[in-house]
Amino acid sequence: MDLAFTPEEQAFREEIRAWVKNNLPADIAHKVHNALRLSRDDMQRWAKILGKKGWLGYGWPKQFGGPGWNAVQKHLFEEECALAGAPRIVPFGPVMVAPVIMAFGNKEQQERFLPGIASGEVWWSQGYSEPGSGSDLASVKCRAERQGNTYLVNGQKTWTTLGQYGEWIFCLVRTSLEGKPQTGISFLLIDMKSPGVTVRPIKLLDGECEVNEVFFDNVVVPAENLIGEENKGWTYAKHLLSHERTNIADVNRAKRELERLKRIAKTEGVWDDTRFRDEIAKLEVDVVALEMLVLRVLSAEKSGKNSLDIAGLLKIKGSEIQQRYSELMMLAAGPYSLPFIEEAMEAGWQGDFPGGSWANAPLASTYFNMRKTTIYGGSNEVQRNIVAQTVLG
Amino acid sequence: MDLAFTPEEQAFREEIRAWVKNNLPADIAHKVHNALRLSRDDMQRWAKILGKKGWLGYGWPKQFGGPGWNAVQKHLFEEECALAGAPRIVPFGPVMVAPVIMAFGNKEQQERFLPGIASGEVWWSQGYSEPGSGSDLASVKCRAERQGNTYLVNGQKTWTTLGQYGEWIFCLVRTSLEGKPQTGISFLLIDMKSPGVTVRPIKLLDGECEVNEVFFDNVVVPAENLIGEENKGWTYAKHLLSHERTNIADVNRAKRELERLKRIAKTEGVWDDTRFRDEIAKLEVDVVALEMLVLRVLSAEKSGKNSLDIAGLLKIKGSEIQQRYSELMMLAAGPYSLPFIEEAMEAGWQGDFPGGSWANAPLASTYFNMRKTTIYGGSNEVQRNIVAQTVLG
Amino acid sequence: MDFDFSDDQQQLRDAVAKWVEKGYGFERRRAITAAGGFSREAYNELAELGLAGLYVSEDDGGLNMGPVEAMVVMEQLGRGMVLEPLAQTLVCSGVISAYGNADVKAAWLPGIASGEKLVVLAHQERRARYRSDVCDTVAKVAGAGWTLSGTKNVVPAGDQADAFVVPAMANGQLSLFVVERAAAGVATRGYLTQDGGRAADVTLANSPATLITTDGQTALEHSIDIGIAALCAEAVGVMDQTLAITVDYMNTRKQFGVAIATFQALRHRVADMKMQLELARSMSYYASLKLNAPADERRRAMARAKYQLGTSMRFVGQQAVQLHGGIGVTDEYIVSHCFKKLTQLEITWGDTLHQLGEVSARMQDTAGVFA
Amino acid sequence: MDFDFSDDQQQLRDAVAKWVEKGYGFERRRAITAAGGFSREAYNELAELGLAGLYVSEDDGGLNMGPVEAMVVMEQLGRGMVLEPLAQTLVCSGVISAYGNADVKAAWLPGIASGEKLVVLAHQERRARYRSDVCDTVAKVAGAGWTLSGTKNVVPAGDQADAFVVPAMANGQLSLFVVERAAAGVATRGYLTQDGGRAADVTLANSPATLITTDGQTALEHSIDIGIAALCAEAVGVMDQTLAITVDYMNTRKQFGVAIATFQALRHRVADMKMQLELARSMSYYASLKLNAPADERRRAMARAKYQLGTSMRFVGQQAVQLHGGIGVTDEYIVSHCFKKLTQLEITWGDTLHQLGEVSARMQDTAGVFA
Repeated sequence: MDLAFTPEEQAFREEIRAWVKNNLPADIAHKVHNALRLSRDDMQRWAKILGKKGWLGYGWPKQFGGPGWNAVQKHLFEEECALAGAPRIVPFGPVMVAPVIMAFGNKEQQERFLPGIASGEVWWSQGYSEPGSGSDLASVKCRAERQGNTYLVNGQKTWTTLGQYGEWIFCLVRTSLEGKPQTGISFLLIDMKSPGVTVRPIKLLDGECEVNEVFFDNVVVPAENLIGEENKGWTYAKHLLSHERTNIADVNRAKRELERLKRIAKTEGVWDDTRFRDEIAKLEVDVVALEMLVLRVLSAEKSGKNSLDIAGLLKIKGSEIQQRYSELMMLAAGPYSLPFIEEAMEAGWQGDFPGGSWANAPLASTYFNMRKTTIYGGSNEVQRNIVAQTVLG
Repeated sequence: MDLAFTPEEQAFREEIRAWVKNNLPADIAHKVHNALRLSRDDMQRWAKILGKKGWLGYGWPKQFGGPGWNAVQKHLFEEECALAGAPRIVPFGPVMVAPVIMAFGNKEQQERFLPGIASGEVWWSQGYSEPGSGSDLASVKCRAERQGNTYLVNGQKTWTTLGQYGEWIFCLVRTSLEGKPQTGISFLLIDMKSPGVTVRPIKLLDGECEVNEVFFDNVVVPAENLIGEENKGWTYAKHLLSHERTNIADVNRAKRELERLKRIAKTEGVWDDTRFRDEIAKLEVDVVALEMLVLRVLSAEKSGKNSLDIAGLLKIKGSEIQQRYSELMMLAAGPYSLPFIEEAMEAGWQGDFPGGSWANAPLASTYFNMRKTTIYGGSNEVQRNIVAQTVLG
Repeated sequence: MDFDFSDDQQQLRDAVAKWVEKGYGFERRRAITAAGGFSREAYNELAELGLAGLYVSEDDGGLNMGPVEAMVVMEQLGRGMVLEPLAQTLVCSGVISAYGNADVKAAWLPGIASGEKLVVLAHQERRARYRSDVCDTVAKVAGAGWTLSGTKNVVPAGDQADAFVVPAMANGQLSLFVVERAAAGVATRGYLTQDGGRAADVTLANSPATLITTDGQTALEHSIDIGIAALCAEAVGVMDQTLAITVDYMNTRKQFGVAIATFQALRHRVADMKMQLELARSMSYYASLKLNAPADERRRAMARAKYQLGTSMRFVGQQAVQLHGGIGVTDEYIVSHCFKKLTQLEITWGDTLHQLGEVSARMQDTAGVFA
Repeated sequence: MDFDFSDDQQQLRDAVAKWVEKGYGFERRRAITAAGGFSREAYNELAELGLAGLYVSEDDGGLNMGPVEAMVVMEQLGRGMVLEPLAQTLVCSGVISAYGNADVKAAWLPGIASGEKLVVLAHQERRARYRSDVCDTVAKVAGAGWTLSGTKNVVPAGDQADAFVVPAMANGQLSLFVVERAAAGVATRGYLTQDGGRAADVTLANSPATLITTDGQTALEHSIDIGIAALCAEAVGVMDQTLAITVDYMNTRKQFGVAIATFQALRHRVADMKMQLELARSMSYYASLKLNAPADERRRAMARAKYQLGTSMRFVGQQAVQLHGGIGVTDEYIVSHCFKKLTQLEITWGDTLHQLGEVSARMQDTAGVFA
């Protein structure tokens, strides 16, 4: 038992750190460090830089052109990127659909789709949720009817994150109405430029459009875009969801944001206030405890000895921490978090934010936005159901 | 709308205050103010003093010899008693069984039982819970078989508070196995000196014996001790439980204990510690908010205009506050709450408690004991079910 | 001790409730936000109901009512999440009535009561955070009057108001003044606030001002307490509405084939929301009924009340969004607006941690509703 | 980075677990409490397993093991809620090993390792609460040695131990000494503690003492940190057992015709208990793995760990009782003993609010497991 990383792991971390330092555009890091608005271009610019290095698919095995890193290496990569202020990798291509294509797609599909994902050229979206489905994912209604060599798709997806930028979308579609709801679902890749696809952004409570509704109106999809077998899509989707992903805890981002919270507290004059400072101290313990929990999972993955079935705990605690730091940042600024000046959330805004600190501009919006974290990806209520099941049976 | 009590109410309060000051024995008040052990004699001494004044049955209507006070007057009486350090009135006689006898007993029963209750001469116990019944009160198994002019009672009751002192016990017994569980229950008064009645004290986690198991082994009970009709006992019990009783919140005791917490905090040197003091401040707001909630209910009862169906909220908040002040008292003393010296919980103990403050002796025990408050009287989980039912349907 | 409302109070409530329901729907509110967060027309409608003169004497054209009536009104405005700052009118008319001399009263109260003049408190300064005794705005004697110089931030409807009540240091003493927005040297820069309403930064450069009182600390604390009592009632209205919306949603929305109102864990959450609402309502009563108490007692009561309200608002707002799930974070659906309103109200007049400090500093040996 | 246990560590764990299961059942524990809260016989059994010498060098007859082994052992002792204070042995052998000169080591370590000598830390003073730098006990030079005068409270097994490690002020500087219980002027008064164990007040009146170190502040803080790391592991053992007992009960106990484990609100409570347990276990690892870090880093880590453990213990203990209902508050059933043990552990070495203060005072710009 040893807390320290091995010399090899330490050297790996240094390599990543140096590379990120040299390659992460400063303007992007500035935005990330201050929660300013990221454009599509910002996100894709960074994706392509990573892609060129071969690290966009940082979780990929070597056989598909990935670096073949183990769990600890992946964690170190994520940590160095996060602490340096890199944007989160948009996961729908490299982290979500790619592993499904690798595991269940045929050779043609792999050759056709993986390169564009690995390079960051093609923007993928996710089409799982539907209106009313919520935590009940198997209630898929979006219909795909086989007609010769094509599927005719009709229906709607929703909560499609960044779908307004999407070029391709992977969807769970209903190909059969027989048997249990889970048995008639297929996994289909759809070109979003196809006639009949409409994307409608949903404005969220912070004024931003981060998610979308995607409508399919008699969309013709070549049957060769079906992954694996018809009606087996639920299995593939579960495979994807069941991946032990410590990144769900987002502890690296939490560490960066804790630093930012302390900066804000100093600027706002509450760093030396016992009451406010105590709240930061509690959060600091939370972050360290979560990090230890993550490291325990990584160690178990690395050694393969003691698997830890605590993904639910990571999701719950990680999301609560995200909400809490965003709340404390807003409260640190207090009345100076109340102005809602949308243009002040753009980097390089030349105006004078009330009170003089433009860093306060996005604080309330971020707090509002973070309420999603206990809802999406399996709400924390669903996660508690799962945890209870493992403990109580 | 007016926060202040009317001049009449204020005068009433003064009258009670003066009387309590002159009649509450100082040795008893000392014990109550310091959570020292109260003997049977202490409790009954105070009951008889109240009984002589006609105030033991302070909630009774005039026709049965009570003072006929309204809800506000009852509250003021309770408050003055609590703040002066009077022991809580043992409720089983005057507060619990007496109203049932008044409402459903016959004239003979009323004449036979009420005087002994009103005077404090006869100690009553409650026989509702059974092993395994918990929150499911209707699952009564204790059997009473009618045999001519008597009932033959066999079975067991448990959690009988102060049953070791009891002379009479009112019981829910099963007189029929037919129909729904609720329909075969009767309300029976049993002389605890009857052959076949055995009381076994249950030692609780604080080392005290506050509750008991009561066993009935072929106990012969005259049929004239049946209240109301056979198999209608559930109705009578529900009548009793459904009484809007703001006293369940115990806010007056909470006010007294908040004062005591502040005294302890001063002695222990944490009154000027920002962190600890903040915890007291939060509790102070809780107590004031609960008191306002209680006053709102009283006002509604007095005017009869807006009935407030929030007994569940009073129970939940009241019990949480009791647990919290006991917890903070223990934490104030910190390491000096750890010695468990039973004899130090007796008034007049001549020993030297570790650290020199005998007031610390009962703190941990009280904290442990208070865990019961969110369990008994309908657990807080059951209370939340009830509140949710009123809000959500 | 009596918490029943009089017939007059009930009529007042019904009149305001009717206006909110018929005159201030979600769509109108949304349009006002889109147009900048403040509608003089809507404010005038409030004035037509007499509400702007609630704290103004009958001689000056007002209703001469008290804190309980203000509570009744603010709760209803909270239900509609009305953006126009009537609470500011209560604060400024209250402080001018209590501390202004006859001339000041005559100059401002009739206009306030009629709605012709909107006067708001401009007190927030950068260095002060929530402290009422930190003020960098300076007042100088200028002939028979005064001029003020300084900057006030996040002033409600600051670029729409007709005048400001402004704390400033005069000869080293905090004093309270009235400054007209049209006066020389006054500049405003307006913006939306997080709740969809409007505020502005107000800069004064040797701007002519009229003195209300040199006992500014007393008057400013009193102003804030009037604001807190009004806010508590408003918050109860918002929360009441928020819980009702959530309950409706839970009884409609299905997951796994049943209404989500059937899940026990969520039911208990609703029970906890109800708890917070009723504690908050109790403390709103308490605040209004203590508003005319002696300053010390009043200050202690307001800190306690705002602490409870802040705690309740945060819980109710966050849980309402959570129980709605995805739709709870959309702009389209009303509950996110409730949440944002509650968030802004928690921060207004000092957040919950600040109030805790106030309660802590004011604790005495005994405590209770009457102590 | 590796959290797997070595084969040796697993063997150690199994040996201790076996002793706890077979040798320290609930009934024996109850009997020990009834007999005063401490059994020298049971302590000797621990010593026979080598545990008393865990931190003692092999030359002095010990196992020369480290914090991870101590953690493994303490967690198992926690599962059995063992009353005999092995943690005190770790603290005192640790501090004597680290700060004592050759004579002091030779005088005490072999006896500690064999179990012949039980040495405990006597540091709690009335004026100090949880502060390590407040000490009214005074050391005076007496010939070639020292004498100590003062009173220490709540010393674990204080009237059963053979000697004490005692902080005292020597020439104005906090220093650490060893005092034998049999020495002149030593008086003890023993009593039960809330967890069923034993403690005593120890009074020293010009009692002969041997100096360990004049750098007492450093050594005392180190002692406390050894104690905290051990306590964290012990607490994880207690909580693990507490949760298991609760889960068993919930799957057995029926209400309204079904096992109470089926109620969603209670299931979520169990999920929250599991969360607290796993966070606690993580921070127990952290504490043990940081115990040999530089003093600043170690102190920060222990404060964080104890804060988490305190939070977890309170929640797990209280909820375990609550989920048991009535039977949870009886002396007869084990869960109330778990709860009391967790309560005492939370208070030991500084409660949760105290640790929060320590964390707050030690915050830096960046934070994480390695910072």
